[in-house]
Amino acid sequence: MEYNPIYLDIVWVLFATALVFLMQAGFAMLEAGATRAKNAANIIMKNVMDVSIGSLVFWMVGFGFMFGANKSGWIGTSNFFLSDIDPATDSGMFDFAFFIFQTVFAATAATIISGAVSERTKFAAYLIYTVAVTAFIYPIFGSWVWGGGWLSELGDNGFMDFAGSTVVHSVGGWAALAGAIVVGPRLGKYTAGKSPVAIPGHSITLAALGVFILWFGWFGFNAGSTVSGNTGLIAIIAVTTNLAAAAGGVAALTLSYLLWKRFDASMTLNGVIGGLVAITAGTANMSPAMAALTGLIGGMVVVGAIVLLDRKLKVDDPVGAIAVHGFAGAWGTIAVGLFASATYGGVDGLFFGGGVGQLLVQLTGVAAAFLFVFSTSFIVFKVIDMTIGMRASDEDQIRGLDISEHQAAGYPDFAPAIPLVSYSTPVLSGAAVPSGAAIDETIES
Amino acid sequence: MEYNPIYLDIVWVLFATALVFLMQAGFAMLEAGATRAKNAANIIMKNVMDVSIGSLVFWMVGFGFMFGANKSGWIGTSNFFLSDIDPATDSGMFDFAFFIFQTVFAATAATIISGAVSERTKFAAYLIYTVAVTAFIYPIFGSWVWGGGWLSELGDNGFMDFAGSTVVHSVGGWAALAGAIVVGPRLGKYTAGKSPVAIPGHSITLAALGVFILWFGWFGFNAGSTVSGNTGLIAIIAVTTNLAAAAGGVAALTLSYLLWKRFDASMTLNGVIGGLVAITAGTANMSPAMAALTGLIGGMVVVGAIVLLDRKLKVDDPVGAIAVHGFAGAWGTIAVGLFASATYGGVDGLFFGGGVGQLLVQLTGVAAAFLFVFSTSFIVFKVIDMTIGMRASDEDQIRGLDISEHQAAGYPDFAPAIPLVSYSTPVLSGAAVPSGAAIDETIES
Amino acid sequence: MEYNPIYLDIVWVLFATALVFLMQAGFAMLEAGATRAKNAANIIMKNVMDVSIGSLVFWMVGFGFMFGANKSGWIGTSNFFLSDIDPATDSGMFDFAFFIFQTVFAATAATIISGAVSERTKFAAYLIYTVAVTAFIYPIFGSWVWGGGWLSELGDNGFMDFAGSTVVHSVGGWAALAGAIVVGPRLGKYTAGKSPVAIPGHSITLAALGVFILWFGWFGFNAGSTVSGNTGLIAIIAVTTNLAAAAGGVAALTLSYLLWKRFDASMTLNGVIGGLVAITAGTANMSPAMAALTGLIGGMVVVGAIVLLDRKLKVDDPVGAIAVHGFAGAWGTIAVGLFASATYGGVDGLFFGGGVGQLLVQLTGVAAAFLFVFSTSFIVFKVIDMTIGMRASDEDQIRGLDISEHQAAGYPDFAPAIPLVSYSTPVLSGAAVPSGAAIDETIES
Amino acid sequence: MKEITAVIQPVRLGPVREALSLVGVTGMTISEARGFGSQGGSVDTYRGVEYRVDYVPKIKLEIVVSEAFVDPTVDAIIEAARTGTLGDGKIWIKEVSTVIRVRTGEKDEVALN
Amino acid sequence: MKEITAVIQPVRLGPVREALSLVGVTGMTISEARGFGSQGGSVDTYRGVEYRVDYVPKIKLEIVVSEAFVDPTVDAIIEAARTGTLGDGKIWIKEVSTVIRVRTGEKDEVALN
Amino acid sequence: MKEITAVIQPVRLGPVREALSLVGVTGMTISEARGFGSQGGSVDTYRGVEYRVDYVPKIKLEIVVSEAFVDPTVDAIIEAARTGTLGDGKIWIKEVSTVIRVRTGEKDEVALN
Ligand SMILES: Nc1ncnc2c1ncn2[C@@H]1O[C@H](COP(=O)(O)OP(=O)(O)O)[C@@H](O)[C@H]1O
Ligand SMILES: Nc1ncnc2c1ncn2[C@@H]1O[C@H](COP(=O)(O)OP(=O)(O)O)[C@@H](O)[C@H]1O
Ligand SMILES: Nc1ncnc2c1ncn2[C@@H]1O[C@H](COP(=O)(O)OP(=O)(O)O)[C@@H](O)[C@H]1O
Repeated sequence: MEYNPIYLDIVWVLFATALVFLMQAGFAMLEAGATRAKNAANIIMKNVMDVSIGSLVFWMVGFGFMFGANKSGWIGTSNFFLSDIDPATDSGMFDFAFFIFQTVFAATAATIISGAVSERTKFAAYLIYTVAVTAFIYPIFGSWVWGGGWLSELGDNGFMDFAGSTVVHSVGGWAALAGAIVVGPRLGKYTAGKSPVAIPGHSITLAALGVFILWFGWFGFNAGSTVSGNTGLIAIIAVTTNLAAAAGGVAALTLSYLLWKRFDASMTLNGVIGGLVAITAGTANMSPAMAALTGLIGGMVVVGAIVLLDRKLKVDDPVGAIAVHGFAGAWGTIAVGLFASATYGGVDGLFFGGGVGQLLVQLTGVAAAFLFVFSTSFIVFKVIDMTIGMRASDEDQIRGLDISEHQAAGYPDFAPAIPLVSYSTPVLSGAAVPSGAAIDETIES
Repeated sequence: MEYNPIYLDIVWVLFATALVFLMQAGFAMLEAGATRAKNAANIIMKNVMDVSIGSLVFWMVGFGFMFGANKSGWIGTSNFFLSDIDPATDSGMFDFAFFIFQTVFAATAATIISGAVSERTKFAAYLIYTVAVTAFIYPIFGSWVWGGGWLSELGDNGFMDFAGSTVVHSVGGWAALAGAIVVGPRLGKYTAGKSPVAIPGHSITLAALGVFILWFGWFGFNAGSTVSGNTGLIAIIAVTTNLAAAAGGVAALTLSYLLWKRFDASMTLNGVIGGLVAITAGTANMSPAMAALTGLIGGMVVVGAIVLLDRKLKVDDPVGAIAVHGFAGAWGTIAVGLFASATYGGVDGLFFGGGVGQLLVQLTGVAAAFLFVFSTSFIVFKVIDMTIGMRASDEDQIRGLDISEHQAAGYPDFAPAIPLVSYSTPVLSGAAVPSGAAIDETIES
Repeated sequence: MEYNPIYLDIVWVLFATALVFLMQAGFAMLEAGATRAKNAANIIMKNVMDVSIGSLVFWMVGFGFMFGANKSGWIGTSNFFLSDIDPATDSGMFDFAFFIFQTVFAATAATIISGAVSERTKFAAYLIYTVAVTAFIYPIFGSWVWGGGWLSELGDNGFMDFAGSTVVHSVGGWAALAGAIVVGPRLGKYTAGKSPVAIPGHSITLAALGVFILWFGWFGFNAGSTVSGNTGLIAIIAVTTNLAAAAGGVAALTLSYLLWKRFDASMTLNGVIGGLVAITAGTANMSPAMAALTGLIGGMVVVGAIVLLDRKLKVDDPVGAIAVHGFAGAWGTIAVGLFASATYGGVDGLFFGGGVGQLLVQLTGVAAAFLFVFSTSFIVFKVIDMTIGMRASDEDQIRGLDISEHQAAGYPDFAPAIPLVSYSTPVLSGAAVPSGAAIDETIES
Repeated sequence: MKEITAVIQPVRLGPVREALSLVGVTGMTISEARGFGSQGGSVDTYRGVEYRVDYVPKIKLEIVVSEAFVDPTVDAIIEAARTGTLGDGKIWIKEVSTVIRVRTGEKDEVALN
Repeated sequence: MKEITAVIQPVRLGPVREALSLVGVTGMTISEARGFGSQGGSVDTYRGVEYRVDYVPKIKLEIVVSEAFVDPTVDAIIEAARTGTLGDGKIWIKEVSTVIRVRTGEKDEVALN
Repeated sequence: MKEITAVIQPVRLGPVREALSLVGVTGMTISEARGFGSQGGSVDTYRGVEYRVDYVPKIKLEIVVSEAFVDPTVDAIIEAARTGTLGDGKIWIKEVSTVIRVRTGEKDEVALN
């Protein structure tokens, strides 16, 4: 048998596809663990359905919009239903592998949103949004970067986002931001005086399991993005990915310890993901040391962004998805313009003598993602809200979405009636403790 | 170093083996999540032991019966304890890879049964059955299809079951059916008037985790069945597998919403698995669109079969294993005769101009599986029942098998005493609400 | 494109790396499941941080100590921060792959310890120890065996530990032993009369999930240790690994049934891991039958060692890590000297006519590991204890480390106040039931 | 009015509730409890070490009734909860001076209908 | 002294506790409970089979107070717990003969401050 | 007969049960509870936002005894449950008019042996 390198490519892409697919389990466990038991069935149903619907919709139209022939530079317009792929050839088979890899990427972008709007969004509304993001929003932005569109033509090297800090994560994060704003904070999340109330999730073990699975999946997410096994690049990618994750976890733990004198588990878990999201853009273009630095700052960005969103912007994101995917994704994309080194991927960033050129391109791409995704998502969510309604009623939120949306509890055998945590009395460091009456108003009415 | 394609084959088969192995975790979580907390330790012990015992027994005799020299066409008769494999050659090494891949397949067939007989079967009885299925029942039927036996010789192309909709899943499902019939329904599952009582599982998050892990593992299950990495086929297999799963989930959600106006989480999870089981036979022989259709119908078959078994046949299957593996497996095998397309795997089904020939072969194989497996399993279960007894006593079922069979609770720290769900008052749509006294009799006595 | 075997090597090593990485999730779930709910957040934080800190420290110094130029035979002294790796070449890329594979190995050694010292160790103390083990203790011992050091030069074939029964597992296990001794037993673990008290974990389902994930990861751990995909060896390794795991589970179940007439779930789960640990050294050097035997004895060693530690030595190891990794690891390393067969890996053990030479080398390595690791770890733990203190106060142990160390419960929605299991009344087979007053003293004061 | 406290086997909850409905009891409050008594617990094992679980799962019912309902209620519970084995539980009765329905502020007998 | 038992909607626990603090109640014991009454439960579905969940989650408060505190306590609970919908719960009052603080052995009124 | 309600620290359950056995108490019913009192709860953090957990885990014991047993029972509980720190709990006593053993229908004192 003659040697044909395409088989190793396909094997590698499918390996990576499987790993990225499992990230769905990671997101499901992280999101379920970080929210309350009474909404667990609803969360996992969102996760199961976004990958199901997303897979179908991306096959039908999304893949064509993203990777179809793209004359305008703004959108692909062929290969719907994979109509351009020839199953008779090996290269057609590679195209199928490429397609399935891209499918699980699209599903990742979709699932990021579910966490941010959790515990108060109607199930049907969420399903509609899932169609919008996997059919249009993600593929259109994706076509600009990975489908040969205008962002890929900017500057000397085009906008650099190797595995999708921006294309996948920030896109998911900014859509999540729009969703969280439109649907509003969970009942009881803010006191009348607008102080945030802590609403801890129901299972730290499931959340941690989710994070470990995501970290595992990220080896496929980043190293698979070579879409080739015939390259040593995949090795350095695995190294930079792991170091950034590790550094993100250490940074979030340390920073939250400095700020609050506590070894905060939830922040640390978010910090790990922040490190992973941050390195995703530059994973093939940085030295191990710069990757660790990118992850370290990524972990700190997550802590800062969570505080910013929760306290200043009053955006309620139960799982931290906006901070982790939106902010750390933007940071990681910018970091390429700073820390890229020609020794690793052929391009030098600002700190390695490459000048500001690439940095400006990176900033342009980050801004374009925010503007396009936030605005289109905001419109879609608003339209859904004005038609079928986004937000579950207060009564439904109190009973939990498991009962109100699915008529079945997530844990019928173990359902705590006492909210053991007294959500109504936040003790804000440095903030006045709000009076009982004020809280009462917000939470119960 | 000279190029030898066998290494990529071995790498691919081992990759797939690992993924299929992890399906054991998927089954364990799905089954544990779909049953009550008081039986959790028992469920996971069954899962751990069926893969342990199954691995040993299949090595000793099962593999020989399935893939050993098969003159009669009815059973293999050599290679017990792998005695025919030569460890000195690369092709011997490939044989080891093939063996380990087949081992995890056998373990899958075995573990399917544990869910269907859960919450009321004695542990020792289950262990004995596990030996029977991995030593004889699964390998013998398998030899007919994959070991060069009579089913592989039927018609022009033989019975087509690429990755085992029938060989693995229906075999597991029909054995499960026999087991569920012999052991009888759980205490309290049916009222005196024979209406089914809902007995929800204890953790939807674990069940969902199980489903995601299974979906992940299925990439190995189906694409690994090429037992070669030197083929582009694995790419289209990954595509059809994923689309069918997605379509199965969407179908089950939609159909159950149409029937009961509810977004039923448990049905949706079963629908995903139904889609996966259905595509397993034709994964390498269908276009993406036909794969989606096969999965879609697979998801609907699951919903229908669950209702049929639960309400009409009064067969109590706590996790839906019979519907998912038996029925959807049969459907998927038949679908090959309908939807196969020569463009993809060289054979045309009825709807692609291939006539009814292949369809009849498929039906023959499906019928053979049912007849052979159901009858032999029924006998084995009956013999076990008449000797050591299959069924845990009512008292043991009330306390839970964790305590009665393992003398240790699954959740010693969290053990709910109140059955928060009142199992005694089913409200059957369209059925008369049974009187209290009648239920009392069934449940408590 | 010309054929270059290095790409398949890198693909294989990265595949194995990902699987070994996921073992972190396995350990986290197993350890969390096997301990009480009030310490769940603490356990998972230890697991997240040991892989994070370990990854960074091993990159900075550990890898250099282990695999750097090693003139003395006692320690490597170059390649810190990967300074010797050339990213411009394919072989440099392979070095990165090798490094990341070794990183996840180091993290495995580190995480083993967390289980043994769980439920009573201060978080900061644990972090410091993690640095010590991944920077020095593990790499230095590792350099003796895998870094070209003195153990690799002993006898005809050097000390044989293919994938690390000793280098990884016993090292982790003996460090765990030192830690468990220094930190002392959990409050309430022994009565005043020094009888052990059973303290069951909080979730058998999570523990079982952990075991399945570990088993899955072990395919990467052992077969990846070829650090090459261009070899058929990986196939036989997968076979021996799986058979040993299966046999370990069967052995532990059977032995505990013979001893206590119970199908003990926790012992069975530990037995599976014991089988895996035991085969790790000889996985590439044994026939399938000898592998099964090694695993079988491994499972029995685990049962014996748990009883020995718990009852005779009064070492409190909540998850059984010392028995599983220390003892079964030592056994498996010795087994190579007994059961190795030249047909499989070129070396014959005692029972295959190879004489006692290799056996003595194996015993030397096992002893060296114990002496070096136990003594250095003991010193490190003692120093930590005398400076910042190892042990959480009794009051903190009563409230649980989640609250006392992390100021946040692991399950804020489900927090059982009643210890449903009455830890204060052990019923020891054959031992006098201690008087109430005596227990009171130990547990409450 | 009286408060009837009944501690029963969890598995008898269904029948007891049906029986109470038949005698006209329209409300009650239940909670999880653990009982210690002559029934004894179980002896479990964890990795070879046995331990006694002293407390047996029980359901506690609290039912406030007017005098006229006391006897029928108690009889209904006894009949439906009895299995004849150790651990069937206890019923005990205390005097209640006032009952109020939160929703309406209604008092005493009226609050109980 | 009296023991006031109040069964309320879980979501009203916060306001009730605040209201009790305002009237000077300094201690109470709460527990999870499930209520059966006119409110009715929900009808859930599991794989196409419907089932009724008869028991609604409630919180039970037990508060021991001296005579003088009975009325203000009851009024505070009613006001804070009432939502006006079915299922707001019941309050009932029983006589307590002795109260002891474990820590000090103090008795009766003194034990309640 | 009397019903003795005791709210104690969870960790004292073992010693209290031993102490009760020594004075001859043969049955009791326990349940999980949460206490609010002078002990105060803890201040936890979740992603940088602090929150107060107001309610402290407690165990509630309910023991029905005949008059003669009241004092020994109360004394046994106090001795075994006291740690001397805030939050050791309260004991309170109420009159019970009737006790019935479900299994046999035995009443009052007889039902308590
Ligand atoms: N003196 C008591 N005070 C309160 N509850 C009791 C008392 N004695 C028994 N109980 C409750 O009644 C349950 C059954 O009592 P037990 O003595 O085990 O059986 P039986 O009542 O059938 O003789 C116990 O588990 C406990 O919950
Ligand atoms: N007779 C009773 N004894 C004890 N608890 C009762 C009784 N009646 C009602 N309850 C409790 O009060 C709760 C509310 O009662 P319900 O009849 O549903 O509404 P409402 O009090 O608003 O009419 C019930 O869920 C139950 O916990
Ligand atoms: N008035 C009360 N009514 C009912 N339970 C009370 C009352 N006061 C206190 N308790 C219970 O007793 C527990 C201990 O009371 P606390 O005031 O914290 O400490 P101490 O009794 O040591 O002064 C509380 O957590 C609560 O469960």
